[in-house]
Amino acid sequence: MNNIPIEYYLILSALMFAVGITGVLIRRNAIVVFMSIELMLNSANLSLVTFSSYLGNSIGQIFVFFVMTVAAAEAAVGLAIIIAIFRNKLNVNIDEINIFKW
Amino acid sequence: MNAELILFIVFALLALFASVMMVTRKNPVLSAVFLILNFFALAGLYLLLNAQFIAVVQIIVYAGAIMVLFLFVLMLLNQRSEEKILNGKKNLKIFAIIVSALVVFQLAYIIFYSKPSAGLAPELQKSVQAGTVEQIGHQLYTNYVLPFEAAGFLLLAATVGALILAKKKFE
Amino acid sequence: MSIMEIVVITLIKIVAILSVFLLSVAYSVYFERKIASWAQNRVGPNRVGWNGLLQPFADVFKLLLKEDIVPEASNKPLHTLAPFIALLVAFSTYAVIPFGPEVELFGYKINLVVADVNIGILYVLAFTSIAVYGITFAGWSSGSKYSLLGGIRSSAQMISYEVSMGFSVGGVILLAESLSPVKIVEAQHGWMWNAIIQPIGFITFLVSSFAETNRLPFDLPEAEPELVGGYHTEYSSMKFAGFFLAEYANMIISSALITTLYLGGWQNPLVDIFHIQGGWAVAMQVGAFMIKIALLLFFFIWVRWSLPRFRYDQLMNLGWKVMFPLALLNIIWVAVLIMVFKI
Amino acid sequence: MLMLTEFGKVFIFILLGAIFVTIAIIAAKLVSPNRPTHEKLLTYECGENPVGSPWVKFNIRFYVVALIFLIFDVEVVLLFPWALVYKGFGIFGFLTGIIFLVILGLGMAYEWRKGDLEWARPHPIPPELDKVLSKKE
Repeated sequence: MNNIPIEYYLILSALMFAVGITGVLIRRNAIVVFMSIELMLNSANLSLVTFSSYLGNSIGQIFVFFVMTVAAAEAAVGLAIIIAIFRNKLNVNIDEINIFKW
Repeated sequence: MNAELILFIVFALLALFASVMMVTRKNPVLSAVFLILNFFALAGLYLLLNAQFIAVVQIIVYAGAIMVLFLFVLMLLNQRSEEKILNGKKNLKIFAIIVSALVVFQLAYIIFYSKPSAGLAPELQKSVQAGTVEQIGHQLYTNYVLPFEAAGFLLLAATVGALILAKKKFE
Repeated sequence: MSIMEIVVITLIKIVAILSVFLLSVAYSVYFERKIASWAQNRVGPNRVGWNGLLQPFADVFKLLLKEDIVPEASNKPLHTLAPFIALLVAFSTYAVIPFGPEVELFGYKINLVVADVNIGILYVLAFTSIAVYGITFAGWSSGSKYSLLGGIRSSAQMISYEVSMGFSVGGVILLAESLSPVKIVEAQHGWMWNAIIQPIGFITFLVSSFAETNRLPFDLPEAEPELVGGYHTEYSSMKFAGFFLAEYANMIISSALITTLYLGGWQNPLVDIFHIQGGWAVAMQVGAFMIKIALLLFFFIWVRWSLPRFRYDQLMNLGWKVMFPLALLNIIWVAVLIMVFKI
Repeated sequence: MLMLTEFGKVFIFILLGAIFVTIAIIAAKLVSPNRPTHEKLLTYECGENPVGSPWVKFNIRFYVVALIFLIFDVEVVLLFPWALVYKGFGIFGFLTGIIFLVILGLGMAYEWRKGDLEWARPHPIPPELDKVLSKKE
């Protein structure tokens, strides 16, 4: 662990975060956008775990643990919303989901 | 070169490759497959960081449960592949790449400017200790009991909400 | 020990375990066929070698020489990846299961386990949760309706029973106070087997492992009358052999896991009763582990040839309405037991 | 260093397993014949030409099962640290765990009550002699 500078992990996390942003911006399929958001969450997790490990303090990892719980709840509700939208519009293209009310 | 650095490079490249592939695949199911690959590479990185518990939970929860749900929804909705990801809206694409490049630049600037490794004296023993399940369990049931029970409630609420939404029929 | 010696010993252990494991997978196919023929009053394979003992090798070579047909409608990379995942997952789980106590050989202290990981049980659960992908990808990538339906059914079945499996393992962890399989086995010395202390957990785990391995009475995914071959309808040659071997490998893994978690692993009560020491004790303990696995394997096969297949709604009801509450009950039971008796 | 080598052993084990599986699949590729024809490569559908898209829509219940699984799987993982340190916490640990299990049970009860755990049962209607006869007339 001492052989790898902490910057390496942080840069990797930043790069993954950027890829996630790109995905959110250029993709039109709501589920893929959602997956890109998961990717961004994971890159944040990576930097939390990195700090936790380099500081020798487990609080960062507990935080990641709760982030995962929240991510699971979010995925459950988010995908349910996508399914509900699909029922009405028969597609999940986010360009066409532009009204608030049916 | 030592084994640890080599493993780091392998996992880091794998994670980046998988995330780029995930964003650029036309077929959403393939995107999901690459996201799973990315989660595995991340689990490997967590192991390198001595965070054993988080590494295993990453695989059980993210790769083994959340992505299963994603795959099920993808198969259920059976979307046709997006015809044009990149040649559709040219301006949007340029905008997206500029934004993400800016983010990377900014983060890299912060990271190198603040020199996080200068003030750090990482101790292997402490870091291994921090990642064990025992340590996390102790922390969880002394300082974080309320968040723990709240997480239970959150999951309950998510179940109820998701079930209502998924079965709801808008007329 | 120097680092070089550790690496060499580990490599020897890994190669030995992999080869023994492969052989036992091959022969479990043979025993399945022999026991089936015994159950159905037939002779069974008896042509290749003495009493058909070389039959498994003949089968593998036959499959090796068959043409590999990949349908045009399939997604080719995923189609190849699926059996790879299935087989690899089945192998990798064995890395953390102990098959004997610590022994002294040629002056080295050797633990009879590939890796004494202190989160071994979680490692096993992680790999079980990945096993779903082999089947889901196989079903989706084949481009066939039977495969898709079989794959979806199978993965829904596996994930349903995975939850009760996890909760039953919770009871074991409560008692052993450790996630390492080595420690869990050591905690069950003498007759303190988990199967005796928490019989409910044992039963839920046993039933769940039947469902996880897709064995009858839970073999819905390949219910021939409705789904042809289920998720492996479009597989042939070595890729089919991959799924086929993975099923038997999973069966052996499940038996080993049940033995480790509930039946005392390599613990042999006779060793304590007669105060046997040294090499003989180790031999008896490793032997006890093998015999327990063999008995469980026989049980798996016996059930397959005795019980009819469940209907899908019965399977789901059993999983969610019977096994899951029972597993919850088990965890509470163990918690109360520890509270009251301070085990 | 100790832990790392244990995980290192597991890593080597997985690597060797992967190499073995790859060799098996590549060997099959080298040894087996490869003479594809159009008919051979058609999807199997009982001998007929395949009809429609292979990726059919399936029942939403499968999604509901995956959803419930996700929630409970996360709860199992939340319970593992509890189970591990349980003995050291006495009555406090017991209460914490029981409250969590009650919350979990509430979710379970909700799903049970709302019928999300039900799977479609077959309702076979056996033919009755009277009806068959009356139809004939």
